[in-house]
Amino acid sequence: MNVSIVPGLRALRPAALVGGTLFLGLLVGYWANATWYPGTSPEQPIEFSHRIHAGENEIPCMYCHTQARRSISAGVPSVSKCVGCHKEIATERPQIRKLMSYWQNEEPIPWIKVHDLPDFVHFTHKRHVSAYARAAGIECQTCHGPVETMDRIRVTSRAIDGSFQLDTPWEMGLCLNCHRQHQVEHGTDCWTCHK
Amino acid sequence: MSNFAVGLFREPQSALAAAGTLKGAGFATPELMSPVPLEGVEEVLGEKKSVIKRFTLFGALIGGISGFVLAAGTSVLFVHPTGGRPIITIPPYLIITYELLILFGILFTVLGFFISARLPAIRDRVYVPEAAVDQFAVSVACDNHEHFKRAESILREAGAEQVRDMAEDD
Amino acid sequence: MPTETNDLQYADVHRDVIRSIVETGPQYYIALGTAFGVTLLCFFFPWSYQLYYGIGAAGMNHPGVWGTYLASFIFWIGLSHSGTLLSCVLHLTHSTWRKAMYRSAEAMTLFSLMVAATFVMVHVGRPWFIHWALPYPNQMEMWPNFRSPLLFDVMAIGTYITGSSIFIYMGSIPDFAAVRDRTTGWRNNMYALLSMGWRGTDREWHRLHWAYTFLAVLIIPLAVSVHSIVSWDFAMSIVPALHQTIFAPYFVVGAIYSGTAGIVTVMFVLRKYMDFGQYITKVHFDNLGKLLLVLSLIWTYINGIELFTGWFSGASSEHEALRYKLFGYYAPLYWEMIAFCAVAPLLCISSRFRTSFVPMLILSIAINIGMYTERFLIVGTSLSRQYLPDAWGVYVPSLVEISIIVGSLALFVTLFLVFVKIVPSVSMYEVKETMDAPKPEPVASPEGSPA
Amino acid sequence: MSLLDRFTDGWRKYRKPGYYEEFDYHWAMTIDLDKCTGCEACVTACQAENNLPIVGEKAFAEGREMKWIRIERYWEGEYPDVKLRFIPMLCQQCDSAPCETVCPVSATYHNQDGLNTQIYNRCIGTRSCAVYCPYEVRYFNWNDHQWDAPLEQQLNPDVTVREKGVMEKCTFCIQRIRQAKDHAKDDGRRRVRDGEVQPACVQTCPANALVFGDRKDPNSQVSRSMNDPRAYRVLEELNTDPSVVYLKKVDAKG
Amino acid sequence: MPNIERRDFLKLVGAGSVGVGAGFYLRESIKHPMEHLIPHVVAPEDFSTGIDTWYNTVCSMCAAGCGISVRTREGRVKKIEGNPSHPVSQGRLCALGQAGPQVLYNPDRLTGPLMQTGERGSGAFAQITWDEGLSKVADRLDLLRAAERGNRVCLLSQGVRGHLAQLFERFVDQLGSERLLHYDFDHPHTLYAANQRFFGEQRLPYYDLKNTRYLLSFGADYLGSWISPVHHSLGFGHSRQGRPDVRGRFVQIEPRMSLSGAAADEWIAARPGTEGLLALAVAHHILSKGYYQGADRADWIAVLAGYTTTEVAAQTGVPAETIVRLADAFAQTQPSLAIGGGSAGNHSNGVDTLVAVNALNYLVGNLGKAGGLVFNPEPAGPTTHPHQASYRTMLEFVEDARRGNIEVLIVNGTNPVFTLPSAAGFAEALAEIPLIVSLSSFLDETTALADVILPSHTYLESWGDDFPEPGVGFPVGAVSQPVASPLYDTRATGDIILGLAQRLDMNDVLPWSSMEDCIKDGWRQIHERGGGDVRTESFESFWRAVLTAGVWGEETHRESTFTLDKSVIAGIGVQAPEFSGASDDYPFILHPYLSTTLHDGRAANLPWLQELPDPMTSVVYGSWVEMNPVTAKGLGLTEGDLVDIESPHGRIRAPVYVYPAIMPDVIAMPIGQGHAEYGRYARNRGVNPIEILSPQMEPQTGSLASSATRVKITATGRRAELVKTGGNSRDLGRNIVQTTGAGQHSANLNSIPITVIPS
Repeated sequence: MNVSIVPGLRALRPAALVGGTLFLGLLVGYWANATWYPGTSPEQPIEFSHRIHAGENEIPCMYCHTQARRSISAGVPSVSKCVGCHKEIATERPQIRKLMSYWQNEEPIPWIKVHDLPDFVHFTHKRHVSAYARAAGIECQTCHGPVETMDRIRVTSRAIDGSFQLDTPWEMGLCLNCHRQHQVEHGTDCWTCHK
Repeated sequence: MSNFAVGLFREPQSALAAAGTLKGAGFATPELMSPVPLEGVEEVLGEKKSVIKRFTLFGALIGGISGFVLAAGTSVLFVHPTGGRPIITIPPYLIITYELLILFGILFTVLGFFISARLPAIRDRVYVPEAAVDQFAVSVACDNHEHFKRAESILREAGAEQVRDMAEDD
Repeated sequence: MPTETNDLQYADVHRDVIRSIVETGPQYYIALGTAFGVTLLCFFFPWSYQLYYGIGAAGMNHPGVWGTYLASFIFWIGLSHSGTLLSCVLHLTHSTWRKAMYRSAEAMTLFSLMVAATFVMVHVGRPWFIHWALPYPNQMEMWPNFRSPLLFDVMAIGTYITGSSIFIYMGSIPDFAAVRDRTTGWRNNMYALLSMGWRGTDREWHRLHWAYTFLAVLIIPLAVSVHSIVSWDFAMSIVPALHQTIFAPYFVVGAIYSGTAGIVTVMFVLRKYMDFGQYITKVHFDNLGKLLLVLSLIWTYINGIELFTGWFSGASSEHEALRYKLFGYYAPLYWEMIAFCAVAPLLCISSRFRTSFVPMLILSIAINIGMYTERFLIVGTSLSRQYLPDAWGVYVPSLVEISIIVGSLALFVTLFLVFVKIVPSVSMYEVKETMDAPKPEPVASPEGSPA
Repeated sequence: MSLLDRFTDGWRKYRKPGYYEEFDYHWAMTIDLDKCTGCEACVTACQAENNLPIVGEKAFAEGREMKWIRIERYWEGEYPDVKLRFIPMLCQQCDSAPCETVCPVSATYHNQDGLNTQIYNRCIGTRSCAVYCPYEVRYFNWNDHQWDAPLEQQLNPDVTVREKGVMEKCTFCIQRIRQAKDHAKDDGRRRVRDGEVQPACVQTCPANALVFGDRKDPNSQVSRSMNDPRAYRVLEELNTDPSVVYLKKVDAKG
Repeated sequence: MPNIERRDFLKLVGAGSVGVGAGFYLRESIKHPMEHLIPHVVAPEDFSTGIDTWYNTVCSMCAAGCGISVRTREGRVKKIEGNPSHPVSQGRLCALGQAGPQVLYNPDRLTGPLMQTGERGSGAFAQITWDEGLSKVADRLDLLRAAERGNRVCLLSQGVRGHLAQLFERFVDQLGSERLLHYDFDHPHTLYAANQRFFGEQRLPYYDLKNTRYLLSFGADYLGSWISPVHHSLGFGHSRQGRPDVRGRFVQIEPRMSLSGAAADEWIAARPGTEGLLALAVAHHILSKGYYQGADRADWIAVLAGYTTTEVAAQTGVPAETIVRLADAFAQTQPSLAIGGGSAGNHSNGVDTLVAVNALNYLVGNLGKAGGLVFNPEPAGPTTHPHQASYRTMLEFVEDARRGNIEVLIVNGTNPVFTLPSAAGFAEALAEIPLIVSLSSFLDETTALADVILPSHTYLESWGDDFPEPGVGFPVGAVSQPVASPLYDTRATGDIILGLAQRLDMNDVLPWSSMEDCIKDGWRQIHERGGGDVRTESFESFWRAVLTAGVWGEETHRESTFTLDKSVIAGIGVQAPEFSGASDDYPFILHPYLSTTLHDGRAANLPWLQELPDPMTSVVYGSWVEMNPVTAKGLGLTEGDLVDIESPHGRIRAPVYVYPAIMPDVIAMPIGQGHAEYGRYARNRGVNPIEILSPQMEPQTGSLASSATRVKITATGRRAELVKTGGNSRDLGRNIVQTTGAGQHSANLNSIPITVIPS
């Protein structure tokens, strides 16, 4: 009689196969969901295109998101702001008609939030779009990605090397990285962002 | 494929004696299989030296150093002052050092054991199940049938109850 | 050496031990089923509720933010101490009476450590983030705080669990091999893998001996450090009655003490229900009884020291903590502890007591109840009476906590019951070592035909 | 900077204590016990500012109240010669804080404002900091808290609502400190002016018993107040080096 | 895998699909939940997302009239702080005021007009529209007015000031009624009467605690609940440690230590109701030592002859030497100040007592000077003292109602069912009133008995104005503006009255379309009159400036020329207090006091305040009976023992709290709990001691002598653990609250100075 662990291993093979397939399936399922149903670019109530507004027409971001330079939140424009222009412009397009119907019913447009940070993160737009920040080369696109090329807004973050990563939400490491690079005062103090 | 002559003994002394005789007769160093560690093997088959202690020492060193580097290094990567103490505080880090020293010492000892005991056995090896119960086996490699006959006779003489001709795959 | 095993042969040991693994009666299944059921009902169910509701399901409050979970944690860690530690010490000192019992004692170590580790999960407020206490690279660039005594705990217990499971495994390899030869089917495969192809050659025995000895040498200081570190969780605070230098030896002694009592309990059960009467004998109980006596005396001494230093400090807070411990809300528990852990073990002076099985069992259980109380009191009384009298409070465990304590016991029993069916609970080869070598009379050849 | 550089640099810099000196601010508070009337306005102010939950009668009876600042009361003497002393107790923001060292995940540490932080989203709830704190000012979220609608509309958006299993404590209203620094930056100023930032309790104290400010600034009100001969710190013997300094009550009779 | 079998293949396929599904849902489950960004339709001008907006307005939680700044974010009230420019609060605020947001966002608010559909008190209400509600009331009022039975309408309000009070006056007057009653449990009738008698002043003077060096307080819990606690606290703090080398001394005389008693340097327990005697004994000593040398000295000596320190010592239980010491210190430390109120005024001799306290101020010359008692000038806006209803007035009202003389009762804010003793029979009298209308924002006990509920805005949603009473020595006015848009279908009280007025065609007298107009109109007059710190040409800019600042004030002080009439001196004298119930049957005197946290019960529906520990006992969420340790021991009671407290007029049950600082024959209970209605936080919690008070009155004012009830205590043998924070209330020599001697406080003490870390 001889002895070896090989027969024992061989006996394990069916179980390992099933387990392995299960695990592989798990990865595939996860990947499939992440790839095809990322949920990072929801369909908005009105098909507003940043590409047309910010890209082609070169409307500055803060024309609509007026709050950004003085408030913690950038804010979404009020319906009246949209109507201000679209009373005149492209009034016949179906999406604009949709807008006008909101306006006439005095209803707000239920935009779906795309860029979102957890509630325990206190990010202020004001600090990040101040003159000082702009001087350091921080644009809206730094965090929000190439918005001017997107028809529908998509979650975008950045890799450490600075390249855009589509459908990837922001993580703490990226904030930290930027704070370190720019040597932000107390930039790595937790209470700068969490309180 | 190599062949072995395996003799089974009731008494450890006989098995030891057989092994000694075999070795003296010019056979390759025989292997003893026993249900308990045998005393006196070394007198018969010569001193054994293992590398385990080196593994242990090496592991402990690695563990100790990496423990300290882990504790001290990570605390300067993201500085979190606590309790008015220095960021690199030696006394508490020595505890981490110590624990990792032990951990790595243990892990390397085990590694050393497996390597030096040639375990796990991936290849088929000659084995006598009785040797795990209450019999003592002496196995010796035999190049050919004559060799085997000689070994068998030596084993039988020493008091082997059975002598088996066994083979193991290479 | 064990006198009663003199008429036993190697093959008898082999037979008896393997029988304990492969022959499983309905009793066993009933016991296992009950233990597992109780675990589910009393441990996992209340814990799930607590995960859903929050730690508030337990009776903790301000200032009693630590409660029975932490007490249970220390208790189980303490219980773990005797197994591996004693085994190592006795191995190095070549005690032969160790050999019949060390396997199950080590198993006790391993499982009580596992239960203790579970209590860490039960204890923390957000166990789903417990991995943050481990050092691994992450995008947050956050590392654990290596200055924290709690992190010493994480490291020490991690090492200890690894070390003791390796130790028990290494010691079992020859026995796995022995079982492998006697089993078929999936068991055979399992033991083939577990034994890694062990054959019992002279080389293997030699290596095993050295590796095992090194492990023992490494594990002894580790075990001492583990409970010292657990004591530092308390002693490094500045809470009156916790901030004491005596705590490390106190905890270590207490741990070995409760662990030894635990071994007595386990030995009794093995002897009685696994038919190991021939292996676990009066000698063991006698020796363990002596050990218990010594430990109880040391323990009592340290307790006295603790009281003395508290009184001698002259600080109002220390005095109050002392007064509260002796005469306060939890005082009945304190005196119960003294009765069980300091007074009752004095019975071990009598050798007749030591060699009577049932009284020893009762004593061992009493000691462990007393030792649990000790752990509870360390947490309970000290936190109740801290520096600011206006912030004093009383902590009383809730039903969930009590249930989880009971459940943890059942969890331990479940793990142990599974263990005895997988690992030979008496080390065959070491028992054989203590016996005389086989005599030349011919015996019926063992089953299993030659290859 | 490479990893090795960071390490060697850190080794040189952080081998010794005392790096607190490099901090910009060192916020501190003085509490004049001679002025404190025990009215508990500070307690409510804190509750409103910091989203402290209403725990309910049952939880309160169990000893699970949430008050980042509380008034402790100590009676002295017997009737008729009896006195009641109040002392507001809040996180002392110790420079040598026992609570900080014990946190295994660095959820609490000393930040560059000289404050004892508590990062809720990092906390795993071992509660050891609460044990180590001799002032008993750390509070644990034993469960998730409810605000009966629409009471939740009052919640301060600048402060996280804590979830179950998380420790919390006084932050010296860090959100206000941050806001003040923000304003200082907007104005092109480097430093926050004395009195520009006040935690909610200090802001509301009707008797002006609480003073808050930067103790690095020797001219700040708080620095001057801390140098008052009546100044003392609670449990000084524990060497926790608190940033909250009490001014002794004047006992006119004795 | 070449030789895979069918079964194995199926297994693999199964495992794979389970894995894929599980992986898919794993990812799905950790996705961020969808949130919306809801923009405004039209961006509002006064606030921006993410930026705080602060509004200055007026606190209406108690009668002090503090100015407040309300922090709002995205249109929601976040926090209330004191308005730094308001002279009453000076940026500070008490716990009660801070709890304002919980009034606004209270989950138990009434959300729209209701009509009782079942029996009164059954709680069966149906929703109605404002039109229906207003019409129903207006129709009834119209009928009554037409039938010249306007006097059968009664408007019963909480104490309101400013133009709302004026509006009420005109409205009731137009109906042809004289029944405008302002009822508050805590209104200090006796104090007003005493000041009227002694100084001839309709208004309260300004008590300048800030600059005083010696304060003798007779029963006035000036830091807790008396008149203007925030302002007094400011003064207290300044007096104590605000001035170099001068530290004010505070002495409190009362049978049970109040918050002010704890803050005082000396707390002296005098038998309940004998505070006035003590004051006169002090006066006697001042005269006999010759500290007072005025022309009318002889008159004083004559009138005070019977109040020697030894005699009074026997009556009050305060040793004669203490009285002498107090008198010496009071006369010699200048400026000094004597104040009286609270329990001292709530006895059968209340007015006399407070007159005696005023006499002290007169005798040491504390009138009209800093650190003493300063007379307030005419307020800038309307006042309403004549309508303050005393207990006697309420009894008359009850009697009228019982006779069927009241046909419509409009209740605004006040809650007499709760704040009147059951002996008054108010709740029963309500049964005789055919129509009860409530304007309350909450379903309190009185509102629960109403037929029609027209819920008001809270003060944070409505327009109003206030002229603090007492003032701060100069005229102050403040406008209360809405800081949040109305949460529910409620209306401002003024708008409801105006709505009724419109339906009743009162446009000539009440010409305003809204309360905002009314206030603006009123303030136009203030603007036209000139003066004040805001001087602008146009009213609009004046109005804007006042709204921005939240306050308007005028730096004018009254000349202090005060001469005392001899007849007043002759009238000075304090009788022994009368208690209801025989001392044999009822051995204890019940000392009910306003809760520091819940006030008179109005704040019992605010969870913050329910959960705010009582400063003295740390008890929350309930009632308790305070008892001297000796008394408790004698009765065999410990903390938490439930006892029955029985007066000749009822019985309540509460747990004992052993209170070290209360006279042995006095038991004290906080007012505030014991609500039967008033929302989830207040309902069925504790007991209301007002309920068992005897209808004993102060004869001159007819106000309730609320501290003059005798009770007996019977143990029930049951226990109810008090919910409180405290562990041990003794510091066991741990030196937690450290003290230092008085004389040394500016000297170098034996303490290590804590210095700045060197930089």
